[in-house]
Amino acid sequence: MAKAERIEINKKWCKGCEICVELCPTNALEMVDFKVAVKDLEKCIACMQCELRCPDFAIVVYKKEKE
Amino acid sequence: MAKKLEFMMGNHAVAEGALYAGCKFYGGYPITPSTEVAERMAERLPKVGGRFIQMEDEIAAMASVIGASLAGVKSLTATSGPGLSLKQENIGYAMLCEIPVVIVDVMRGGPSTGMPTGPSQSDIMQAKWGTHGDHPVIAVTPASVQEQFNETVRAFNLAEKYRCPVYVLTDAIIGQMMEQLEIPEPGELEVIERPKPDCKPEEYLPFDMDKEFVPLAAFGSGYRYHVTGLHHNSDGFPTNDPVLHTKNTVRLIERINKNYDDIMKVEEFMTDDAEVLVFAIGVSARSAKHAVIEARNQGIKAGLLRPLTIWPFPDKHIDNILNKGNVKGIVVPEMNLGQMTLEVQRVAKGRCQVEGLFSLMLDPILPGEIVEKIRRFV
Amino acid sequence: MARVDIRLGGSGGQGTITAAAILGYAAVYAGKNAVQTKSYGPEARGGAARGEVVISDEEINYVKVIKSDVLVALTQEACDKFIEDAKEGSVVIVDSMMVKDLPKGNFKLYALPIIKTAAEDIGKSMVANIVTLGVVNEITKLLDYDKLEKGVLSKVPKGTEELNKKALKAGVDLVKNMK
Amino acid sequence: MAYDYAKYLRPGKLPHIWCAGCTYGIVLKSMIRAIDSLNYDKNDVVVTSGIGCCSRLPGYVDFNTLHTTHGRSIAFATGVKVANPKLKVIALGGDGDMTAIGGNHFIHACRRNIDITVFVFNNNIYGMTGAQYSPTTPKGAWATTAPYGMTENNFDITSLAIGAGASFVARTTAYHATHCEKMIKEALEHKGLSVVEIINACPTGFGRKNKFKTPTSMLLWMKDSAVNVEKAKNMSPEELAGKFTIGVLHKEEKPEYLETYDATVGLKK
Repeated sequence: MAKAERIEINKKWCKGCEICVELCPTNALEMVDFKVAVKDLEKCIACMQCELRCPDFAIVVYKKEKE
Repeated sequence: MAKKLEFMMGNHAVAEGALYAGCKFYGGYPITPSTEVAERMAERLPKVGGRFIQMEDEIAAMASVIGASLAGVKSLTATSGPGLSLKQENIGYAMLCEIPVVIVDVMRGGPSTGMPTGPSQSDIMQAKWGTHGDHPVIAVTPASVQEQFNETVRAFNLAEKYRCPVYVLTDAIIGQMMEQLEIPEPGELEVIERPKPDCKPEEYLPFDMDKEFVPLAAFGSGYRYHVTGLHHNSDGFPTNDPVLHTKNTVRLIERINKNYDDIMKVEEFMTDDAEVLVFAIGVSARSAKHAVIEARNQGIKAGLLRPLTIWPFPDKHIDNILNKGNVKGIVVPEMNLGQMTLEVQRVAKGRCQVEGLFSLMLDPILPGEIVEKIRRFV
Repeated sequence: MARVDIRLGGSGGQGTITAAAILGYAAVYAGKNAVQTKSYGPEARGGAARGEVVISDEEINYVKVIKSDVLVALTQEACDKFIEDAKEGSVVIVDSMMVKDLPKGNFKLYALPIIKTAAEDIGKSMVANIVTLGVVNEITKLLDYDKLEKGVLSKVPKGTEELNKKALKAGVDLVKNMK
Repeated sequence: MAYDYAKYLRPGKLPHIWCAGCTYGIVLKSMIRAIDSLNYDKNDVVVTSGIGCCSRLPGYVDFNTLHTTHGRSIAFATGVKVANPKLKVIALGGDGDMTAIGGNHFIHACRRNIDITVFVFNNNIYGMTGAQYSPTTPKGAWATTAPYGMTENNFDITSLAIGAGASFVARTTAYHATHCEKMIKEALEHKGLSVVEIINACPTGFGRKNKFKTPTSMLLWMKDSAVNVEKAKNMSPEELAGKFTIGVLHKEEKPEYLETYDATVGLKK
């Protein structure tokens, strides 16, 4: 079901604002030690909300190529 | 070939001098008694491929000339005391960011709105210390309509050469009067063009602290860089490092001080054997010259030291004359209450008496009054 | 020629400042030095207007007119106000119609119908300032006439050249006819 | 393929100085995507700013960038543009920068209709100096200089711009990041003075003290309060209460300042 191949997180740039976690419609992300982390890649539907609204260039979602 | 002779107003001569120097942008705001500079530029600039804009206020006017200079164009603004006060923050910006611009200040009586049409010389210290922080200042001081032209050209040259704002510090008498002006042929006066960087764009350090001079690249020329009024590193990006803050501030000031001989210009009149020296700028220097001739006719060994560069201050030239040991006293006539006199006293270091002759009476100081002061030292 | 300090006094609108500027311009083209200044100080207040110009073969240092070598007064007020600053032995020219109370003192006084000449002979009272220039130059012989005329013609509005030429000449004739 | 911002970002300058949850980073990304879609030569783009949080933006982008004095972004930009009209000039600043200390430059640039694109980052507060009230702080809201609540009326930036003569005026929000990109793109394509008011969130200075518990709650407020201007046309005043419109609010074709100037003065090229 997962539509994302991987989600890259730049922990150095993440400031832990939680915007991505709170806007994620499928609860695929979580906060770990005040930084974002991928909780469950399988849940990701690649809606790109997190990447689009991350103010810190800290999260990049790589979609799966269409099969 | 006969030279192009004009009988021109001082403020118009400033504009013509700017055009001769290659000025292609004027951003200004009307203020008496400087407005004729703007009017002349509004008419003349389009004819030489330049543009004029009357901005919404003095602050914007100063900002616009800095912006235009960064776009690679020689830029001019003109104002008077109150306008200069408003321009000060952005003048400091140009100083810190090493942006060449020429600022004409046609001095009138202050403080505040003061004496709008009344000539004065009371912005000498505003030019030096008007903006906050330690900074370098160059100011030239013409005393005739011809010098309004020639010194404006020199101001542009100094601005380009030293990558800094330069003042033309004149007054409402010289600015508003008409006098003969010989317009030099192209090439007759030196015109310094802005050097271009020759390094690769990725190697360009626009504010290289380890170099005395770095050419200023124009926006749009392929050298993309950052300019900020925050203290910055060699690459232009902000730094809070007090060591760098100190290093760069000292560098900017020393750059001017080190080149004193190139920046300084004075007229010395009968100073060789002078026992009484008169130190004056602008319109007061013309009265002073009249007075020196008068004093010589009376058998008094008087001489005139007239700076055409008032900032940096002509310390060395005063020293040289005082070191001869002849001078008993210095008279400093100025149309304010003693701004220059204090500086002369600082340089004299007690080697002779220094007396100011101050006037806020709006007309030039009378030669007779200066002669009277000279006589007191004999 | 040592410096000559010229003061042209009248009321606002009589063109005395323009006349001073034209005289300075003509002098410069005749190879002399000239400075024309405005007035700001306390004495600049009041109704009398004035154009001032210094002309000299030598360097002009002090830029302003203090004591005049040549004073022209086109109104009684200007005459009363400026006469005390006329040098001893200097030239004082007054308009004979406007200045009824003639000044007394150690100077060469000329009372001439300048305004009347402009209004009646030329037909435009506004050229009184140019008539004045003709008068001043004929008395003082400051400049060659043709150089003065050239100066006048290049500074007056286009289309008024003939009028001003006549006015200048009329000023000269006023002095000649007086002799 | 994820969008590659790197080619427009200056290397080594991130992370930026903005607080956690500050939405300026979202807008920066929208701006980069918009400029990228227009295929501008980076050498031709000039970005100026004043003083304040958003005014640090130019430092991060690889254009000709000019971080000026407080409020003067547009005034510097005007000089750049007049001196070299070929340059694409963007002047940005916050609500305080553009409508308080720089208000005069803002209205006069609109009046001139000079071809500059203005972005106003409106977060309703002076963020950098620590939450003082600005001309857009809502009445009643808390600020350090309005400890009893804001007592002044606020500016509607877009109405101000339209009234002053800007020929393109739009509003968008940081939440509507794609819409924001679109508005920025349209503004850049417009010939004349264009203004985009971008509603932003200052969680640190404004949100915490004004009943927004998290940065996300501020974004969701934008989501809930913004109504597309087309949709708003069919809504009653009651339905629009407490909402604001987004989209292109004003667009007209009228002579651009420099074209008019050059033609009028017969500029010798």
